Amino acid sequence: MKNKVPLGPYHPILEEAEYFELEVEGEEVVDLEMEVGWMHRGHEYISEQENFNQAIYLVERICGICSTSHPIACVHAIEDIDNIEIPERAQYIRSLVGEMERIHSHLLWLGLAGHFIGYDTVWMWSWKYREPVLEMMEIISGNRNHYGMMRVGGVGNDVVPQDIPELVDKLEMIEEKMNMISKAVQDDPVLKARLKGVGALTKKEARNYCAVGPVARASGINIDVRKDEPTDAYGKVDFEEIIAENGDVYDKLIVRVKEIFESISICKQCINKLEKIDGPVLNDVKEISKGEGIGRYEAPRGEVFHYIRSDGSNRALRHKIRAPSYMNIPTYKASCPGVSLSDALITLAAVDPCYCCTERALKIKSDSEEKPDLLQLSKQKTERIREEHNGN
Amino acid sequence: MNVDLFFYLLVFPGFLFTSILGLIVGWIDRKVSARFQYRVGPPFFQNFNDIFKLLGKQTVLIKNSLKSPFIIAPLVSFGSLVILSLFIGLPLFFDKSFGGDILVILYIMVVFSIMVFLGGGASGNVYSSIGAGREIKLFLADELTFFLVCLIPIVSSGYNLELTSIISAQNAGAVVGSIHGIIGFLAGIICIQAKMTMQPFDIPEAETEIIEGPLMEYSGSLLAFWKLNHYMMYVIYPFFLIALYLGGFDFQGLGIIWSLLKYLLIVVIMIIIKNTNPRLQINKALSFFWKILFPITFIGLILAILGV
Amino acid sequence: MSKLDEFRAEYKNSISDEIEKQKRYYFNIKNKDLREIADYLINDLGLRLSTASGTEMENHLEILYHFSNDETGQYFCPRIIIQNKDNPEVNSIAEIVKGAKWIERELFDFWGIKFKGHPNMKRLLAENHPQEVDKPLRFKEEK
Amino acid sequence: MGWYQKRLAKSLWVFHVSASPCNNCDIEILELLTPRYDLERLGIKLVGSVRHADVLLVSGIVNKKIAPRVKRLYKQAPEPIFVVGIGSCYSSQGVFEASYNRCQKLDELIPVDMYVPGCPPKPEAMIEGMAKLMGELNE
Repeated sequence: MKNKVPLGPYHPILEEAEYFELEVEGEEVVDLEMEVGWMHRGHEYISEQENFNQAIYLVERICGICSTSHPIACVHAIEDIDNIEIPERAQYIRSLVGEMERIHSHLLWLGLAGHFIGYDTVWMWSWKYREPVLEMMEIISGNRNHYGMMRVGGVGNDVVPQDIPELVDKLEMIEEKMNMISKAVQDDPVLKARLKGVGALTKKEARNYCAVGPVARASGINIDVRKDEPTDAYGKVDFEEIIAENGDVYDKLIVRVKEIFESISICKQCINKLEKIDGPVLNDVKEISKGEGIGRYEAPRGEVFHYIRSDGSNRALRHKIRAPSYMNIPTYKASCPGVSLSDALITLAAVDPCYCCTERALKIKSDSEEKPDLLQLSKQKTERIREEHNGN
Repeated sequence: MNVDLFFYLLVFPGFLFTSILGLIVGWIDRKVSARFQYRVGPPFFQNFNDIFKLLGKQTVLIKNSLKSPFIIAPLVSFGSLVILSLFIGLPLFFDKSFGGDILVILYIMVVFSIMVFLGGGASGNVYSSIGAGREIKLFLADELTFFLVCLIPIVSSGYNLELTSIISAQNAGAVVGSIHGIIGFLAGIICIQAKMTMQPFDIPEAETEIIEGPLMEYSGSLLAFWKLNHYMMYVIYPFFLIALYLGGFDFQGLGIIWSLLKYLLIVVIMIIIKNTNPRLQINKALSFFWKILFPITFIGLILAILGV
Repeated sequence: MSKLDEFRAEYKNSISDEIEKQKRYYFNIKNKDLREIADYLINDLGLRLSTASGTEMENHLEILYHFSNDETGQYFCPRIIIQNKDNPEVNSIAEIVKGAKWIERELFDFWGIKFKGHPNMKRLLAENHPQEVDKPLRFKEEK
Repeated sequence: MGWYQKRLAKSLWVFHVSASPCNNCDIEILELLTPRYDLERLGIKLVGSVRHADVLLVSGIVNKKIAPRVKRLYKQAPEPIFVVGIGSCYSSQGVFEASYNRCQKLDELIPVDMYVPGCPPKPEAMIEGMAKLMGELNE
């Protein structure tokens, strides 16, 4: 007989509040209902009240783990409106910060996956070797997670030359320890028995659900924004894309572990390029003209998509944000049924879902709403829009 | 007779000794597994603090759960463990035991698993019922192998069912010395790992999957009893294995260190197994016990019969 | 011949006022041939539906779909203008690509745009929300 | 009675309530258990079920949909329970001040014992917060 197992909103496997209802027959999951909305904070609604610089600061607070992917994508969107060029040194710093964040996000997921299948040693080890990455971020940007590095037309603060030797030997230490961890994880027979063939997502399903990032790469789809649309320094740095075939939890693990090695090599190339090039880090942008811009970036979980429509004032008329987990979470419907209960839980975690990313919100054009402090600005904007519409 | 029976039951091999030793060994387990993970680990009196704190907290009884079995389960399992510690402690320390006490010990061990099932089922929560179901499945998995593990020393020490006679039969040479002894000892350690629901087999209390299974709805003093039971099992099962395979304790001079080493050997092996592999799924655990461990122990039994 | 020119040759008549930018291609289409174009983009050209964003201008609603071509990084963005704002109605493309289910549910949840043919048309983020939050992202006429 | 308070201070079991945060505070809380800032030496353990909990670590602005659940969680926890608010989202709604979906200030929802400001608060700040909580219990 079928009974429903409620999962969430508070459950140790879910860092954030999320509600799944697993229809279970005995120990086997038959169907899965999802209900989102617990983490909804109205991001896009707020980002219309603020100008572009404040929006970038706000957009960083969408998700703690991929906290520099959103600002990079948002800045790409704004730069896409007028095709603004950024100085070469800023490109390398952006890629350096992005790749370091990918290392710390994948290590975080590796630890949590170990924790969910009861393998606490892997959890502690991978989080122990994640601390140096956070220290490097603290050296560069002053904060462990919300770096506040991105500006329109460049980067907030510069990588000071005397910090570079410290960064390099921290990277060396991480790479050497990562070899040990990846050996421990890849050829451990019990782990293989536990994760092989669990919650497989076929290539056809992944394409149909438009999955992005490591989830799609684990199912064989070759999709990587760094390769497809190489902005910043990804055109000048050589790395290769990791694709696996059968898309089960074990392959997702392997794809992420190998990507950590790729990111370490990219960071090294960026750092020794930074030593050679010097120059400005930010060419300041005065005016954002009217138009639309699409910004994309390869976050640790997939393609982050920002769409900004500006009307010439210093505030975005429309700011649409779509996080990668928004497309990856529905794939549970394809990968969860037919799996035993304990496997279903690790499949839910295997997509590395970031629920707070998924539910940022939608925007309202707020010109009819009077804001006391921004009264004048909104009035001018309404006049401009009205006569623009009366015009055509 | 009954005055020192109370002393045996309540103080020496019984409740006080087992729980204090269990809490200390529980601390060793937490400390060593923390060192495994490069962590500092809790201070010495941490487990005592946990138990006293839990005793002081409010016990929440759930509206839609069956009140009486919910309360009885931890107390009866606590009682069964105290009796177990008596039956295993007496032959080891005072060389007193009654005929056929191995069978009684095996039956009382079953009581604990059934009480966990009763507690989980009575708390009216989806996760606890799943945890209770898993507890019985795991119990089915390791019970047969554990039975063979107990048969090997009986056979090798000349078919007598008394613990004292098994211990005395081993004065010549411990059961572990022979091939079938080694097989039985290793299978015994893995069975203990499963009976105590330690790491690779902690499927019923999978902390991250089904929120500590049957223990989820317990709080306050009832939870203190459950935690105390878990720590007392750290003492009872290794002692039982020592009695069966390692020839019990002898307390003349050098013997004390030797018996302490035996005990620490078993505890350290269990901690290492706990920290080096992830949690198995319930069907894989069942197939592991039935397809791999059971044939090996059966071969060990045959070797024991042949007297190799 | 790049996919962009293929697409343009195929649907010359139903596209209006295109905006061609570097790797971005915006064009307006009618609601009636949305399904046909979406099916062509997904199955024949093998694109991926990235997302859809709703915007509200002074006197009309607007839905902008984003299809991404993963080999070249080119973005196709069909745009649909909906004139009546009281109960907007658009064909659903949830049968063609399952990824669109959540996207359309969110548009319904915040803009009140109904999608004909959507499997389970209910609100996404404000499902059984304690207070009645109706279409929070439309103009607040009464404020 | 002082003796029991000391025992409680020495073994606080923590349950993590994430009420719509940006999950950065959640990760910083989990980081407290990892080798660098190991909190188990102070006797603090992360538990899975709210029945076992002594301290509720709440993070994030509580949006309207999650508010009744947080209240229910507070009622489910056994009696001597403390609530520690992590992050500036929680004490002053942080960046999400203008959001239409946020509930009223949290201390109207459940009584709060301690706030740890910062976005995200550094692990040292959180350890200091827990130490203050234990100090308050001890004397």
